Amino acid sequence: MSGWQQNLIIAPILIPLLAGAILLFFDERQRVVKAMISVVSCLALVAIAVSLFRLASYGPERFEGVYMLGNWPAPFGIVLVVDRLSALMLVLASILAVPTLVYALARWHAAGAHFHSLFQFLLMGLNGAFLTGDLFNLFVFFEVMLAASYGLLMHGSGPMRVKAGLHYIAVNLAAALCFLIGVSAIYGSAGTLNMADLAVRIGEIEGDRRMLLEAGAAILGIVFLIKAGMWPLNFWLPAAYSAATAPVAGIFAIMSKVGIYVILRLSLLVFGQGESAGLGLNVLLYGGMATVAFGTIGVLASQALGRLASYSVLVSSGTLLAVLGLNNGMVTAGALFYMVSSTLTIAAFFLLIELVERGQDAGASVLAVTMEAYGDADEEEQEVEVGVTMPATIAVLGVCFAACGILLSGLPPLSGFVAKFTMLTGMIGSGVSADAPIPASVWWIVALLILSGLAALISMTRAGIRTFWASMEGTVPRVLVMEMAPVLLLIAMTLALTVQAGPVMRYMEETVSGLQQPATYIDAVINARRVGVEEPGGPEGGGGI
Amino acid sequence: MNIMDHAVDLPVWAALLVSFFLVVGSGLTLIGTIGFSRLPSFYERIHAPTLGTSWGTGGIVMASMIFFTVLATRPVIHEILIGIFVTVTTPVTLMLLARAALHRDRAEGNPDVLAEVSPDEPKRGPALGE
Amino acid sequence: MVLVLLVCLPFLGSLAAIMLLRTDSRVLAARMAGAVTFLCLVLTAAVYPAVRSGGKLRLDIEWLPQFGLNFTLRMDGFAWLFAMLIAGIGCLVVLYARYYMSEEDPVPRFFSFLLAFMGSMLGIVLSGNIILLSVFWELTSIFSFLLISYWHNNATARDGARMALTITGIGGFCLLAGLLVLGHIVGSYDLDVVLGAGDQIKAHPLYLTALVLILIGALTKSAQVPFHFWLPNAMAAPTPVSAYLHSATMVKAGVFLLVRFWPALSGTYEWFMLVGIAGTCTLLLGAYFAMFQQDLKGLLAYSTISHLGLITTLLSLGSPLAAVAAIFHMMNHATFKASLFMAAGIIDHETGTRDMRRLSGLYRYLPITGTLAMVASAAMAGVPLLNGFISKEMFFAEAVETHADSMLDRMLPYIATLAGAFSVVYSLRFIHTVFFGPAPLDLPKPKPHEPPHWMRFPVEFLVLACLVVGIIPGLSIGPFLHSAVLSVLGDRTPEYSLAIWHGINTPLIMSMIALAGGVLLYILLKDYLARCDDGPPLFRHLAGQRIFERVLVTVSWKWARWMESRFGTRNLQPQLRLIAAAGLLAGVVPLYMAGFTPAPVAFSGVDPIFAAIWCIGAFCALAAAYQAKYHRLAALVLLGGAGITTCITFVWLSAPDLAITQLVVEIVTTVLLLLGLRWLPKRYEKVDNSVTLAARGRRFRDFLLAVSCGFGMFLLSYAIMKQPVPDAIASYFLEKAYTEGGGRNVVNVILVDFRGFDTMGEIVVLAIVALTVFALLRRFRPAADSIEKPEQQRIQAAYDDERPERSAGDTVRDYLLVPSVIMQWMFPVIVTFAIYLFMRGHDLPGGGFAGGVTMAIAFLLQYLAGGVRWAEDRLRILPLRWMGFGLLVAPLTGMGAWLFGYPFLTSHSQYLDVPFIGKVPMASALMFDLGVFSLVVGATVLILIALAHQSIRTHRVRNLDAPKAEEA
Amino acid sequence: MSQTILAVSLTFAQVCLAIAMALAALRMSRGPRAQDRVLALDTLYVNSMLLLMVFGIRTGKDIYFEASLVIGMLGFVATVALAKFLMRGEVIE
Amino acid sequence: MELVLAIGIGIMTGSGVWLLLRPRTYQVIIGLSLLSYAVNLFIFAVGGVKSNAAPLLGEGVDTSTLTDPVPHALVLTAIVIGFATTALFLVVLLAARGLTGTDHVDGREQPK
Amino acid sequence: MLPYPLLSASLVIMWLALNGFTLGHLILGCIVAVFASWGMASLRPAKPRLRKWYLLPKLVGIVLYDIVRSNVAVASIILGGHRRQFKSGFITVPLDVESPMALAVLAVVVTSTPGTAWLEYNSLNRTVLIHVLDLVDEAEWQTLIKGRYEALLMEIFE
Ligand code: NA
Ligand code: NA
Repeated sequence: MSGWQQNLIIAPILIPLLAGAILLFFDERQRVVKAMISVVSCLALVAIAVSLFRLASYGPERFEGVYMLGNWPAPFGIVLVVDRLSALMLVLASILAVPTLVYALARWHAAGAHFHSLFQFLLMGLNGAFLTGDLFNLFVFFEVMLAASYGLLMHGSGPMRVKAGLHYIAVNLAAALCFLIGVSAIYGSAGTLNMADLAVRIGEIEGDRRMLLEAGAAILGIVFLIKAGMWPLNFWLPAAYSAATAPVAGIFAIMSKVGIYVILRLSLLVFGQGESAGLGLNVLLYGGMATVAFGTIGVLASQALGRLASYSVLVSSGTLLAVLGLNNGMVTAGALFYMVSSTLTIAAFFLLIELVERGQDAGASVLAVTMEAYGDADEEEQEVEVGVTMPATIAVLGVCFAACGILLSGLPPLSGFVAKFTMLTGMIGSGVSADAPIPASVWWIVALLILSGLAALISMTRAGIRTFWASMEGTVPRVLVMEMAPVLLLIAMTLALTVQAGPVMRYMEETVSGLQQPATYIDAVINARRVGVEEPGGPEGGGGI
Repeated sequence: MNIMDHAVDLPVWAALLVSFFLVVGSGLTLIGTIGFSRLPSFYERIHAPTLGTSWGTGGIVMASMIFFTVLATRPVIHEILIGIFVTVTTPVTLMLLARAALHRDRAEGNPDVLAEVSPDEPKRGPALGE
Repeated sequence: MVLVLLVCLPFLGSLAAIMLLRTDSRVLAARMAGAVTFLCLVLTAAVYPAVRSGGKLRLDIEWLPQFGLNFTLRMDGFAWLFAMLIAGIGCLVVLYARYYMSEEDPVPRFFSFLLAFMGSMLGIVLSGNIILLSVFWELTSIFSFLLISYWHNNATARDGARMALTITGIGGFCLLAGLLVLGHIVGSYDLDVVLGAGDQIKAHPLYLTALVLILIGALTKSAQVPFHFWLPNAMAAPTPVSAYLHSATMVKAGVFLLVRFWPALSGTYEWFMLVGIAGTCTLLLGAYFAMFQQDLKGLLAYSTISHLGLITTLLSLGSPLAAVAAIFHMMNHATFKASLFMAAGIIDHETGTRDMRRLSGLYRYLPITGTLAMVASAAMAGVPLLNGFISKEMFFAEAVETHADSMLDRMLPYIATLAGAFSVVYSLRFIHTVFFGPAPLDLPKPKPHEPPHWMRFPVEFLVLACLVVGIIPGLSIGPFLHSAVLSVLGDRTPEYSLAIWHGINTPLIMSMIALAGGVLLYILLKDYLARCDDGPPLFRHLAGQRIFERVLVTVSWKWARWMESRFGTRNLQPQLRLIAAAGLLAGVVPLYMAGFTPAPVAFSGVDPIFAAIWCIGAFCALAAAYQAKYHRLAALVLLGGAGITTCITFVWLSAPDLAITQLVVEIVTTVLLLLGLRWLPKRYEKVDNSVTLAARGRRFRDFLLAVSCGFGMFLLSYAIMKQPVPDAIASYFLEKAYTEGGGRNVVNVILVDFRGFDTMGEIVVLAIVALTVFALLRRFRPAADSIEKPEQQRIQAAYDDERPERSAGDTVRDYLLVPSVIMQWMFPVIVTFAIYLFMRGHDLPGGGFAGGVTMAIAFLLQYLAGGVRWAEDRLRILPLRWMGFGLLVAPLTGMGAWLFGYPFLTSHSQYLDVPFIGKVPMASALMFDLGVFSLVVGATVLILIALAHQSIRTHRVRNLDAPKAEEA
Repeated sequence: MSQTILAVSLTFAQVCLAIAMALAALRMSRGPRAQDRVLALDTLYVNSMLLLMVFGIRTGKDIYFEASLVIGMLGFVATVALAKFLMRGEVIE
Repeated sequence: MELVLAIGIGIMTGSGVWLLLRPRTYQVIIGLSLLSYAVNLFIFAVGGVKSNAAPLLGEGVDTSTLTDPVPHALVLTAIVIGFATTALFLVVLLAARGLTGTDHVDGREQPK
Repeated sequence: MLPYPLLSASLVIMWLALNGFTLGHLILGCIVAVFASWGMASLRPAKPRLRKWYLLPKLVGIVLYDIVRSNVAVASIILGGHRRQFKSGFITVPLDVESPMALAVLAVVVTSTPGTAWLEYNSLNRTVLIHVLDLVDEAEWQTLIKGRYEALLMEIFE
C-alpha cells in the first residue's frame, strides 16, 4: 500500500476525530468558530467520501482499498477496507451530515453543550463502522457511534429526551454486552477477529467449534438486529428517534442502517458460502416482515409526526431486512438503492417535522412549557427567536411535506418509487424468469411493501391535511433559509437519484456482485502488502521507520 | 506441587523464615477476620481487622521480601511500600467509619455510646439521646 | 421529440405557474396555461400523419435499462385520439377556468396543478413502457388530489380529495404489482412486447393474479363498483376540475388502460366475468344513483360512473366490435360530459347553488346555456342525431349479439335497456328541474345571467362537436377513430360502420323502449324527486363513502393503535426481557440444531483456593442481586466483592494488566455510584410489599429467564474453554511484540501498537461520555425530595447550631481534620505511582489507562478530603484541556508515521543509548499512550467532578428558591 | 525440602486468607449496619491483597505485585467514599 | 479451573440478568455492572485459561507457553468502555429521576 | 524548586524501590519527584515543621513493638472470646499537640495498634475519643497515649 490515495481511507475517521478534539479547546460561547470547524470538517468528509467512492468504483484491480493500521499485516493488525459498499455508506453518511449540521446551526447547536464535538464523534463512529474490517474494531466504532448518539439524543435535555435516552442507553448497553459475547465466542472458536480471515477460516472449522462459532455469530447477529430495529427488538427506536431534536434525528436516520450494513457485509462475506452459508437468513426474512408489519401499524397509529417518521425508520429497516433475507442479488441491489433513498427521505422528513410543527400552536406551547419548567434558566443560552415569516414558507413547507409523503409511500416520481420498483422487479417482475415459481414468502413481502406504502400514504395525507390545511390557518411558522435549504437539498438528492437511477443502480449492482464474490475482498485483505516490507516476516529490528 | 519449581534453589533457612512469616501473617489475618465476624458490637469489631492490616500484612510483606531477595540474590524491598501504605491508609478508613457509626448511634440515641464531650462537662457525658 | 415535448411542456408550464407567487397574476397564469395546452393540442394534431392507419411514433430514453424501465414514449392512433381529447378539452377547461375562478383564489396554483395533471395524463397515454405508465398513473392520483382539495379550507373538499387519493392510490399500487407480474410473465416492461405476448400471458399460471391486480387499478381509477364512491365526493373540486377529471381524463385513465391491455388480457372467461360484472353493476347502479341526486354535479358524477360502466361492459365482451364501440363512446362521453359539467358550473356560478331542489326555471335567465345543456343532456340520454346515440346503439347491438354463455350474458340486453331508461330519466331531470318550471326563489345569488361569452364558448364548442359527430360521424370522427381502433385491434379490426341509420333492428327497438320508459319513469318519479333527500332509496344509508371512512378509521387508526400497543411497548423491562431471551435463543438454537453435546464436566485440576474465592464471588453477586432493591449501599458493597473476585481471577489466570485496570476502575466506579446514590429516592422495605399474583408471576418469569441466561453462559463459556485453543493470531503477537513492537508486555503492545486503533476508539468513547455527562449535568435538576441536604448533614448542622460554643461546620471539620492530612499527603505518592504505571506499561503491567485512572483517583481523593471548593481553590484541573490534548496527541502520533511514508499508527520503537543511563525505550507508542493517559485523566475527572458539583449547585438553587418560597 | 516447607506454609496461608475472605464476605452481606458492610469490604480488599502477595510467592513472579500495591495504596479510596457517604450522606461536598 | 470460572460466569450473568429486568434504575445499573464483570470474564476465558503464564516477554521465555494476550487486550478495552457507559447510564438515570421524580425505569410508577 | 525535600526524597526512594536502581531511574525518579512535590505544594497543606526528625526511628520502633504486643493481646481475646471476659469502652484523652500532621501521626499510631481505635477528635476542647477493646484501667491508657506517643510527637514536631 502506498500513495496519498491510500491515506484517504483513514481520513473519514481522523478528520472528525481531530475536529472534535480541536472543538474542545473552544469555549461554548465561541459558537461561530465551532460551527465553522464543524462545517469545514463535514465538507472535507464529503470530498473525501466522494473521492473514495470514485476510487472504489474503479474496482479492486485499480484501487487497493485496504489500509493496514500500524503497518501490521491483515489477520493480525486492524485493517480498514474500502469497497463499493463501504464507500457508498461513507458518501451517504457525509452527505447526510452536511444538511443536518447546517440545519442545527440555525438554533439547535446552542441548545446544550458540546453539540459539535458529539456530532463529529458520531460521524467518526459511523465512518469507522463502515470502514473497519475487524470485528472487535467494529465493536469499538459501534461504541463510539452509540456513545455520541446518547449525547446527541439527549442534546437539549428535557424529560422526554432523557426518558427516551435512558431506555435507549439501557437497550444498547445490553446489546453491547451481547456484542462482546458474540465477538469473543467467535474469537474463541475461530481464533481470529479479522473478517476476511474469519471468512477463510470458517471453511476449515469443524465440529463443535463450528457450532460454537455459529452460536457466537447468532448472538452477534442479535446486536445488529437490535441496531437495525427488527421487531420485537425495536421498541426503543420510535421513542428515541421522536424525542431527539430534529437535526439529531436527521443524522440518526443512517444509524439504523449501520446494523443493516454489517448484516449485509458479514452475511455475504463470512456466511455467503460453505457449511454455515445462509445462517439466519430466515430470521432476517421473517423478522424483517414482522418489522415492516409493525412499522406499518405504527405509521398508521401515529398522531405525532415524529413518531410517524420513527416508524417509517422501522418500515425502512424491516424492508431491508426482509429483502436481504431473500438473498437475491438483483433484489439486494435494489435494496441498496432503497437504503440510500429511504435514509435521505427520513432525514429530510425529520428536519421538516420541526419546521412544520413550529407553526402549530399546540406543539409550540408544549415546547415552551418544558423549556420553562426544566430549562436551567441561569445557564441556558437565551432562546433566540429565529426565522422570519416568508410569504412562500407554507408553500415550500407543503411541497417538501408532499415530497416526503411521496417518498415514504413509494409513489413516483421520486426515488422511493424507483427503489421499490427495483426491489419488486427482482422479486416478481421482469427480473425473475417467467418459468421460475415465486415462493409464498416473496408474495408476502410484496404485499407488505405495498401495504406499508399505502399506510404511509394514508398517514401522510392525514397528517398533511391536519397540519397544513386544518390547523395551520393563519399562523405561518418562522423558518430560516438555513433550515429550509437542508430539507430542499435532501429532497433534491432523491430527485437526482431518480433521474440518475440507471448509473446509480449500476453501481449498486456492481456492489452486490462484489459482495457475492467474497474471494476478491478476502484476497485484497490477506494479500495486502505492508509498506517497506519485501516479504512477509518483516525487516530487522521491527516495523520501524 | 510442581508449581513451586522455582523455589528449588531456595535455602532451607530461608524457606523456614518465609514460612514462619507467612503463617504468622495469614494466621493473624484470619484471627482478625474471625474477630470481625464474632465480636458483638461494631466498636469492638473495628479493632479486629487491624490484626490483618498491621502484622498480618507485615508478616506476608516480610515473607515476600525475604523470598524474592533470596531468590533474586539482590534486595527486593518494594513490598515494603505495601506495608507503609496499608499502615497509613487503614486509619483513615477506620476513623471515618467509626465516626460515622458514632454519629448514627448518637442520632438514634443509642445509650452505649459516649456523647461528644463539651467543655463544661469534660469527661463522660450522657448519651446524645434526644 | 414531439412526444417528449408533449409530456414535458405541461410540467414545465406547471413549474412556471407555481413560480408566479403573486396570486394576482391570475390572467397571466391562465394565458400561460392556455398557451401550453393549445401548444400541446397543435403538436398532437401535427403528428397525426405519423399515426394514421396503424402508424406509430416511438422514442426511447434510457432510464433504468437494466431493470427494463425506460423513458419510452409511444404514440399510436389510440394514444393520439386520447391525447387530442386531453389537450383539446384541457384547452377548453383552461379557458373556462379563466372566468370561473374567483378573485380570491390563488389561481397560479390552480393552473399549475391542472397543467401537471394534464402532463401526467398525457404521460399515461403516451407511455411505451408499462412501468412508466404506472408512474404517470400515480402522478394523476397525486395531482388530482391536489386539484380536488384546491379549496382546502372546505372540509368536504379535503375529505373528498383524501378519499380519491386513497382509493386511486390503492389501485395504483395494485396496478404496479400487476404490471410487474405482467413483466415477469413477458420478461419485459416494453408495451409493444407486452401487447405482442397476449397468448403467453393468458396461458401463464399468474395470469389471473396479474389480471386481478391490473383490474383493481383500472376499476378504481374509473370509479367502477365497488370502488365508485370516491367520484361523487370528488365533486367538491372546482367545476373546471370536475369537468376535466371526470369527463376526459382521470376516470378515463381506467378504461384507457383496459383498452390498452385489451389485446393482451381480454378474451378469457376470467376477463369477461370480472370486467363484465363490474361493468354491468356500475352501469346500472350508477344510473340508478344518478336519478336520485339532488346535487347537479352529483348527478353528473353518477352518470359518469354509469357511462364508464357502459364502456367497461363493452370491453368485457371481448369482441372487437365492442372494443370499437367502447373507444367511440369514450370520446363521446368526454365531449358531452365535459360540456355538461361546465354548464353545471355556469349554473352554480350564476345562482350560487347546485341543489336541484332550489333550482328551477332558469331558462328565462340563461337561455343559451340552457339550450346547450339540453343538447348535451340529450346526447347523454342517447337521443338520435347526437353522438351519444351512435355509441349507445353500438352498445345495444353488442349486448344482444355477443355470446359468452353465462347468466350475465343472457341478462345483458335487459340491463342495457334498463340502464338506458335510467339515463333518460336523469338527463331529463337535469334539464327539466333546472331550466323549466317556476322562477327560482331565494337563490343565493338572486339575479342569474348569462356568463361572459368566452366562459360559455367551451360549452358551445363541445355541444357543436356532439352534434357534428352525431350527424356526420363517418366524416368527422371516422378516420381518427379508425386509426385508433386499428392501433388497438391490429389485424383483428372488424368491419363497422358509423352510420346513424341501420334500419329498424333490435338495438333501435331497445333505444326506443329505453327512451319511452325513461320518460314515463321520470313522470312517475317527478314529484318524489323534487322533495326527496339526497341519494337513492334503498341504498341511501348504504353510503359507500361512509362505509369506507368507517373502515378506514377502524383499520388505519383504531386497530392500528390497538395493535401498536399490543405488539409493541413503551416500557423498558419487556424490551430488556426480549433482548435477553433473544440472546439466549441465539446462543442456544444454533447449538441445539447442530446437535451440540457439551464436554463432560471435569472436576480435576480445580484449584481449591480458586474455587473458594469464586464461592465468595458468586455469593457476593447473588447477594447483590438480592439486596439491590432496598439496601442499595449493601448492593454496592457486595458488587465490590464480586469485583475483587474478578480481579483476583485475572491475577490467578495470568492477566496482571487486567487486574490493575479492573481495580482502579472498580474504585472509581464505586465513588461514582455513591455520588449518584445521593440523588436517588430513599427506599424502605416496608413500603410496598403487597405483591400481587401477577407481579409474582412476572418475577418468576424473570427468575427463570435469569437462571436460563446464567446457565446458557455457563455452558457457552465452559464449552469454549474446553475447546482446544485454535491456531489463533495470538502466537504472532507473542513473537513480534518485542522484536517488532518494542515492548515486553504483549498486552500493552497490542493495545498501543498492534491494535492501537481500538484504543484510540476507546478513548474517544470515554471522551464522548465525559462530554455527554457534562452536558447533561449542566441541565440537571434534582427531584424535589433530593434537593434538601442529606439527613445526616441536617442533623449535624442542627447539632452545631444548638451548642453555643460550636459554629456551623465544626462537625465536618473535625471529622475530616485528621484523615484529610493523610489524604493530602497521599496525593504526590499516588501521582508518582500513576506516572510509574504509565511509564512501565510497555514492558510490564500498567499502561496509559491504568495510569490515567490512578491519576484521576489522586485528584478525586483531594475532592474527598477537602470538598469541591477547597480542592478547586488549589487544583485547577481543566479536564477539557486534558481531554483535548489527549485526543490530539494520540492521532497526531499516529499521523507522524505519514511523514515517513508509513500508514497511520505505524510505531517507531527503538532503544536509545543514553550515556550513563543505558538503554532507554523510545517507542512512539509511548507518545500514543501519553494521549491515552491524558484523556483518561481528563475524562474521569470531568465525569466525577461534574457529578460532585451538583451538590454545591443545588445549594445554590436552594438558596435561589428560598426567597420565592417566602414570598408565596 | 524448601519446596515442601513452602508448599505447606503457602497452602496454609492461602487457606487462612480464603477463610478470612469468606468471613468478610459473610459480614458484608449480614451487616447488620452499613458501616459493618463497608468495613467488611475494606477487610476483603486487604485480605485479597495478601492473597495476591501469597500467590506471587507461590508463582515466584513479582509481576503480580502491582495489583497488591494498587489495593494497598488506592483501595482505601472507595472505603473513604463509602464512609463519608454514611457520615454525611454525600461523598463530595 | 474452567469449571469454576464457567460457573462463576454463569452465576454473575444470572444475577445480572435478574437485576437488569427489575424496575428500579439502581437495580438496572448494578445489574449492568455485574453483567459486565461476567462478560469481561467470558472474553477473558475464550482465550483459554492458564495460571502463571502472563504474556510478558523476558529472557528465555517460551512464547508458546504464555496465555493468549488478545482477549486480555479486548477485556481492557471492554473495561474502559464499560466504565464509560456505566458512568453515562448513572448520570442519565439521575437526570431522568430529576425530571420525572421517580426512579422507575419508565419514568412513572407502574400500576400494580 | 523543592518545596518538600523530605517528601521528594521519599518519592525518589519509592520510585527506585518500584523500578529498581539504575542511573536512568534515579534521574527519572528525581524528575517525577519534583513534579509530584509541586503538585503537593499546590495543595498548600499546613507545612509540618520537623524539629527532631531523627527521633522518628525511635517512634517507629516503639510503635512496631507495641503493635506486636497488642497483636498478641487482641488475638488472644478473639480466640479466647468465650472463656475470657473482656470489657471494651470509650475513653477521652485530652491532647496537647495541635499540628494536624502530628495529630495524623498519632491517629495512625493509635489506630494501627490493634485494640485501640481513634474515633473522633474535638478541635474545640482538643480531646480525642478513643475506643479500647480491652479497657481495664482508663487512666493507664491515657498515660500510655499521652506519655508514650504524644510526648515523642511533640518533640518531633514543633
Ligand atoms: Na453553634
Ligand atoms: Na487499632
